[in-house]
Amino acid sequence: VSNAPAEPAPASGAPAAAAAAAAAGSNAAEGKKVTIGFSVPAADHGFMAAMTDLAVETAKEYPDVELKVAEGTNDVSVQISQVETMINDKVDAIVLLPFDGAALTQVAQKAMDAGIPVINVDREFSTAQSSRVTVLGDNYGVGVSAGDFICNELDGKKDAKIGEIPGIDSLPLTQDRSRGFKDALEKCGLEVSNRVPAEFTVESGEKAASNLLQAAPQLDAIWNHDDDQGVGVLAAIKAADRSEFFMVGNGGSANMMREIQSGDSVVKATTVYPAYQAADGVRVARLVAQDKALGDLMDIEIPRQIVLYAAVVTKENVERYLPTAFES
Amino acid sequence: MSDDEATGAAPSRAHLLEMRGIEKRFPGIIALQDVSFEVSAGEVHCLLGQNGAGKSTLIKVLAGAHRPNEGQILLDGKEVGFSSPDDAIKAGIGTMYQELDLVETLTVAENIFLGHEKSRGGFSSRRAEQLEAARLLAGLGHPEISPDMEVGSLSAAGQQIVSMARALSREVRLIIMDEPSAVLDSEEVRNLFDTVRRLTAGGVAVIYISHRLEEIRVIGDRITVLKDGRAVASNLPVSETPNVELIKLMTGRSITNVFPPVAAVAPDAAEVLSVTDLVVAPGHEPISFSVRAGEVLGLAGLVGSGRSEILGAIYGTTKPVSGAVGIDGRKLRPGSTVSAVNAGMGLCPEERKSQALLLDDTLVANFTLASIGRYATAGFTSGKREYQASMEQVRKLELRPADPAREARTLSGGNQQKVVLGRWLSHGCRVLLLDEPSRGVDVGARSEIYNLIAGLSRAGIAIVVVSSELEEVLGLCHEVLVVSENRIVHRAPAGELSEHQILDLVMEGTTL
Amino acid sequence: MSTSAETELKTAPSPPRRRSAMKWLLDAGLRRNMGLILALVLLAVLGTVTAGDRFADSNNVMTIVRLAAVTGVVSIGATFVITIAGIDLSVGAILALSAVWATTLSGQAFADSTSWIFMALTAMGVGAAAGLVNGILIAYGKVVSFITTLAMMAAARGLAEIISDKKTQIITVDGFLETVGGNLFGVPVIVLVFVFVAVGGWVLLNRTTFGRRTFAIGGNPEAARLAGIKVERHTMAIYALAGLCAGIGAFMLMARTTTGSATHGTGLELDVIAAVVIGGTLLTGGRGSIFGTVLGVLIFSTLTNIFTLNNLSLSVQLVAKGAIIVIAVLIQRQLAARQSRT
Amino acid sequence: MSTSAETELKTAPSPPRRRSAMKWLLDAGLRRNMGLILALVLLAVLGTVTAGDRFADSNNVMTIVRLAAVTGVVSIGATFVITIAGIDLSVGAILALSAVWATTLSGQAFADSTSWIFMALTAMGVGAAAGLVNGILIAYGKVVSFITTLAMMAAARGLAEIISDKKTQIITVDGFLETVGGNLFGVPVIVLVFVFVAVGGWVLLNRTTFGRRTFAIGGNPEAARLAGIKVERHTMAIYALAGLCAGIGAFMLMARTTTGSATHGTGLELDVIAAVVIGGTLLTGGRGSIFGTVLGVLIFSTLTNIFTLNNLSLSVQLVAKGAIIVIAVLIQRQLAARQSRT
Ligand SMILES: Nc1ncnc2c1ncn2[C@@H]1O[C@H](COP(=O)(O)OP(=O)(O)OP(=O)(O)O)[C@@H](O)[C@H]1O
Ligand SMILES: Nc1ncnc2c1ncn2[C@@H]1O[C@H](COP(=O)(O)OP(=O)(O)OP(=O)(O)O)[C@@H](O)[C@H]1O
Ligand SMILES: [Mg+2]
Ligand SMILES: [Mg+2]
Repeated sequence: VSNAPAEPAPASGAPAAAAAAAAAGSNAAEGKKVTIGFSVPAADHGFMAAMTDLAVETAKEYPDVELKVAEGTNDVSVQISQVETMINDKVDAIVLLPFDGAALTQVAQKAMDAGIPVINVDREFSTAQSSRVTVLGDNYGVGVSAGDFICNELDGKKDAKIGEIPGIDSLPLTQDRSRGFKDALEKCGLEVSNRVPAEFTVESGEKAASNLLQAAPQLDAIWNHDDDQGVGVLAAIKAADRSEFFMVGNGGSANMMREIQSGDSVVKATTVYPAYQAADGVRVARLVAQDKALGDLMDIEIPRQIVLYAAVVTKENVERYLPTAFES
Repeated sequence: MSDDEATGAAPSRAHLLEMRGIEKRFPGIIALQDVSFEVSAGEVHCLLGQNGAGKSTLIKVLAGAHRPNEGQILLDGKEVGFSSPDDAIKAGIGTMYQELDLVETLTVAENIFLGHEKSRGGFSSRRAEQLEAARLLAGLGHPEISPDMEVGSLSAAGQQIVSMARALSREVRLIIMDEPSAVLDSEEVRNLFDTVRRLTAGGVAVIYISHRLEEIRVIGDRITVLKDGRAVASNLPVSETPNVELIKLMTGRSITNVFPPVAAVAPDAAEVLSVTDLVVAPGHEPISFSVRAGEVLGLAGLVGSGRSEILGAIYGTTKPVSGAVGIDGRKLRPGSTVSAVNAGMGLCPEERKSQALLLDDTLVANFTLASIGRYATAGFTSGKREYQASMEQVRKLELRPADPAREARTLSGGNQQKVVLGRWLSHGCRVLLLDEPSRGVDVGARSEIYNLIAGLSRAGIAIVVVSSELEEVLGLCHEVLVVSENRIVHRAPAGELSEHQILDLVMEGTTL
Repeated sequence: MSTSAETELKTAPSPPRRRSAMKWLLDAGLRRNMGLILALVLLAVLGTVTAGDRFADSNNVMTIVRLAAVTGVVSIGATFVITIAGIDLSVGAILALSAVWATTLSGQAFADSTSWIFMALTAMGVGAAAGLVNGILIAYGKVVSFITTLAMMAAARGLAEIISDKKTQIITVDGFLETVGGNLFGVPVIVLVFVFVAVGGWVLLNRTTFGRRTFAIGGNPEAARLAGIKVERHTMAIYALAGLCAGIGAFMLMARTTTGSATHGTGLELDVIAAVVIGGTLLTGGRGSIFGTVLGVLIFSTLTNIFTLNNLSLSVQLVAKGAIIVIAVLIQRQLAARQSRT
Repeated sequence: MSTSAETELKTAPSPPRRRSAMKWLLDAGLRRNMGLILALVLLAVLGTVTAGDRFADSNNVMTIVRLAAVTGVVSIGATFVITIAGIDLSVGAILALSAVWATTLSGQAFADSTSWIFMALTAMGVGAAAGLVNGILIAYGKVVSFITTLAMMAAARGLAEIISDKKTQIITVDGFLETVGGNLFGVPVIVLVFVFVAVGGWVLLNRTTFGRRTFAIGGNPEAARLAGIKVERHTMAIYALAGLCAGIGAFMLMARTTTGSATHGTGLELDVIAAVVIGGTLLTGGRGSIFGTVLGVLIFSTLTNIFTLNNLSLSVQLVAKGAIIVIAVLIQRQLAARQSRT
């Protein structure tokens, strides 16, 4: 899988496809027909929707892939049954973005035991053996990147007030992000003064931000965990008519990047948490199922874990990232 | 009111209304079969029949509440098709339904004008409604019912008055009254008749349904008798048809003696129920009395005099302020129906639908409600035993239809009353409290219920009967307590009292 | 008690020109809603004690009301539905569908070239239409409201996702954002809309024939039918009204978030029912209080605000919320009991 | 019609030793639930037509039933609650609380050193206790069930988050995973638990005095009270029972996911109520059908399965689900009407 952002890429959709095709060379060639099962949490927010869409589009580019998409669900019990159905169905590989990694571990193991390789995306299983490959965004990493950026911008300012608007607080990925953020801030002697969780949706972002801005009459910086809810956060900031602080986003939606590009927005940066993880998961699944290797590597097998890089997008480099950004 | 208009609109001789060949089927039952019926302007046409004969169904067809399967309705000789109650109302037919058709959460005035609200551009004119409602209620002799009281807080009698006021609030040519007197005492009934006379004098036709034959004598002009969904006699002139014949037509047999002979209480009979210094509610006087085994005690009084409240305090539905209730010398826990039932007390409440019946359940479930434990081993019920026991009750009470698997909802009022009685019969009680046991019950069933009560008394059960029919209290009981304004004003053996005396006592009580 | 209630009223924003109307409204509601008012006052005291000026600040009060506005408007419609002993689980999904429909590219282009009002009208029209479908199925199809609206909840949400392709549709029609998202007489327009809908709903429920019949149908549908009321038609209208309110909520939320999205209104249905029921409207029908509903909505949004001001963790918030709901209702019950005794 | 129903029954797994009991159960339920059975048969036909052997395969049927198991068990409890005209919104949260409580480190250590059964008992105990709190507030505190359980829904979820620190707790007690997560007589233990609870629930509701009193309280609480039934105590017991079922659901879900988490059972309450109501239990009380509830749960899980097998677009699934719910109910109503006419 490629560092897509670095490559020149076509407009939108799944730009990584072309890049991957170029990099992987012969891997793009049609191989044996494979059926890939795909199960994700409910597409109840823009990021997850983009993730699903990109995966589906990616699959369409390969004539040798049939992607079986199960209804998105936040009910682990239902998701388990979907994987069970895929095992019964004897698919060739399963791309699984679990609602709760630990809860889906056992059924993933069952699939592996049945000889079906499982590609674990975004939210990790509790044991590494339960998946053939794990494709992850770097949750801890985005927290660190955002924290470092804020430390830098504030440049040693003491007693700075930092706000944090996480997504669904009970998800491990949220906790990882917050941990990374806290650790990075600690390094420059800062800490989060107000933290109001949202739920990854525009509406919840607006609500959380409205309350947060009220709770903190003066702020220096805000880190918002999700660019989709960020649209709501920005709306709340505008409604409150506040601008004494700057904001860092996460996710890397085209919206936020355009805000950064405009230069007159409170949004100064966003960390990239790629929405094409699942698309990459599908690609990897295809390769695994077809017994192929990653083109540019010596390794004749696919690596066990692929952690995508948590880049920071700022006004300086936004042009490079904008084309690969997802429309939330 | 528009009495004058009504007179003008209806030529006095011709039929105001005619129903021809009406048939109405319910799932599994034919409620009406080829019934023809007619009413002329200015007359009171009485509809008689046993419980379940189809009287309410017939008038519901007329009121547009049921659509007949067969037959036609003619108004002024022109066929009309009522597809909804609205159509009938618009045609000048006002109805007082048997099951009170009021919205308990609305006020009196709101109920009276429901469906024809006084309004300006959609906005209701509450003052106008209240004034008009007060006028109507005063006209009915009840200025004390305030238009902005919630109907749910009124007694059944009060609600019946509101229902009446409501029927009069529209321009009517025909008023249907389905057992209006069931919840009224004699005083109120007289009041009601005054109203009826005023209406008929103005040319309005009245269809009157009642199980009390003496009322028919007072107010009726012609009689139509229904039996098992058919009209067995039509347009009998009231003055020329003796009661015996009516009863024969209704029931198919003759009932001469309504009240069974009252067996004397054994002189050594033990005291079963004892009520000592019971203060029912704050501000009430303490009440004391006792009932011996086999004794029937009657509580006579006007509607609203507080008899039901006394029963409630004895049974534990409300917690008395102070005082004690004992059965066989053992004291009951105040305010606990469980304690009362366990000690062998049973209550047939006055509102059988809302307080006693499981309308959507079978008769079996209704019969065994209080005694379900008896048909169970280690908590597991035996359907067979329950069914057999219920079948026995069905036979004993002569229920119609005689099917224990039927839903209580589909039974006629009188039969429902028997079911409630049957619940306590199958439970087996030491003390039975009966609140208006014959309300809405037909002549035949009534004498059956009286026989049942007499039988229970002979079997040594202590019985307390609350009734607004003085005849019933006197004919059924050994002893009578006269209640007025929450006080016991007199106690005497039934044999030493007459209806007049009781009425005088009651009146005295109210003026005190 | 009445004095403390008045204190609270001063903090609550009310447009000056409506003073007398508000007074009238309150007089009617005060007695019945004493418990809720007391609960709100206690919350206000709690807020002031724990967060001081940050709570009592007029900006903060406006924030509370602004956050209450969308739920509030939808709850007004739901009050009617619950008063006739129905339930509407689909309001959140209908809101999403309305918002998405009103913010499609073509819709926005049309609004841009004509007037922003068409976006608002679209949202309201879609909401009312979806509500009408509910109403027809419930009133004439005789499918119980719980099931019908549960089905609509799934279907409308799915349709919203299909229309929006699950993308957040950003609103670019400046006229809309400036007008609906802006202020009028120093008060946010969405707050004014809330007040308008609440007052309108109150008048409709308590001062019109329509309202009277609503109570009647809720109290005893058979009696209502026998009184000649067209119960089916009325029921249908009420669900359409609830849909309309969801549509109004949609354009308010569009203004608040500057977007239309299929995720809008997620979980709104329970918030709405909770506010209505806390407000004293009986789930069994026949009794409904618009004033109570407004108080219910304000209580919930004040609660969230106080929690946030105090930087409480979400988990603690949940536990506290549970406890406070029960306590509020117990207070309300106690007071009601005492009143009926005196 | 009865023949097609029987065909369906053969596909449904039933432990051989219960054959006659099942038959008895079905006879009673068959008549009343004809519409639901028909809907399920139609779904089965749809599944077979669209997905062929992959649907009719016994493994797949087992997957459907396994999916139905947790919701099913919780729905049995909810059937009792709804039969007495109550509602329980807190079952999902209670399930989470029970699961989290039973999987704490210390709890697991204790279970490891003694027996896995203590984990199951803890889950059931916590569930029953939480249900009991609901019951006390509703029966003796006279707070309406909607509000009480809404409050419990927030509080139990919050408590679960606090206990688990929002971490998913992984179960390491092998005895538990092997026993509850394993098979018995070739059937998954959780399916057996579901069957056991369903049969037990059916007997309790239809063949015991407890069940009789439940119907009576639902049908007419005043009449029940006047007949000497301890309405308060019974009501309390029923909510405790619903909590207990949530606790049983908790350890089933624990076995299914090998975890305890505060997010378990999110949104379960609506699924449960939907299954119960589709199954013919009236929200107004007095009528309840365990058999109908089981069918309702199976219909929903079959639907999910067919969607998964057919690779439908996610949003289309939602729309289809809405339509199918309404159609199922309309079929049921039509058949019921026809039956009562003959
Ligand atoms: N909605 C209904 N569904 C089924 N059966 C009904 C229904 N309404 C009435 N019936 C049946 O129709 C028959 C006639 O009932 P109806 O109420 O007209 O009797 P009634 O003469 O008014 O008796 P009562 O004097 O007790 O009021 C009864 O057998 C009753 O069980
Ligand atoms: N018509 C009425 N108007 C006003 N209040 C009434 C009326 N009827 C009853 N009440 C109230 O109810 C109380 C007692 O009613 P209760 O039902 O116990 O009397 P009752 O003698 O059994 O009469 P009923 O025959 O109506 O049941 C009275 O003290 C009175 O306050
Ligand atoms: Mg009748
Ligand atoms: Mg009485």
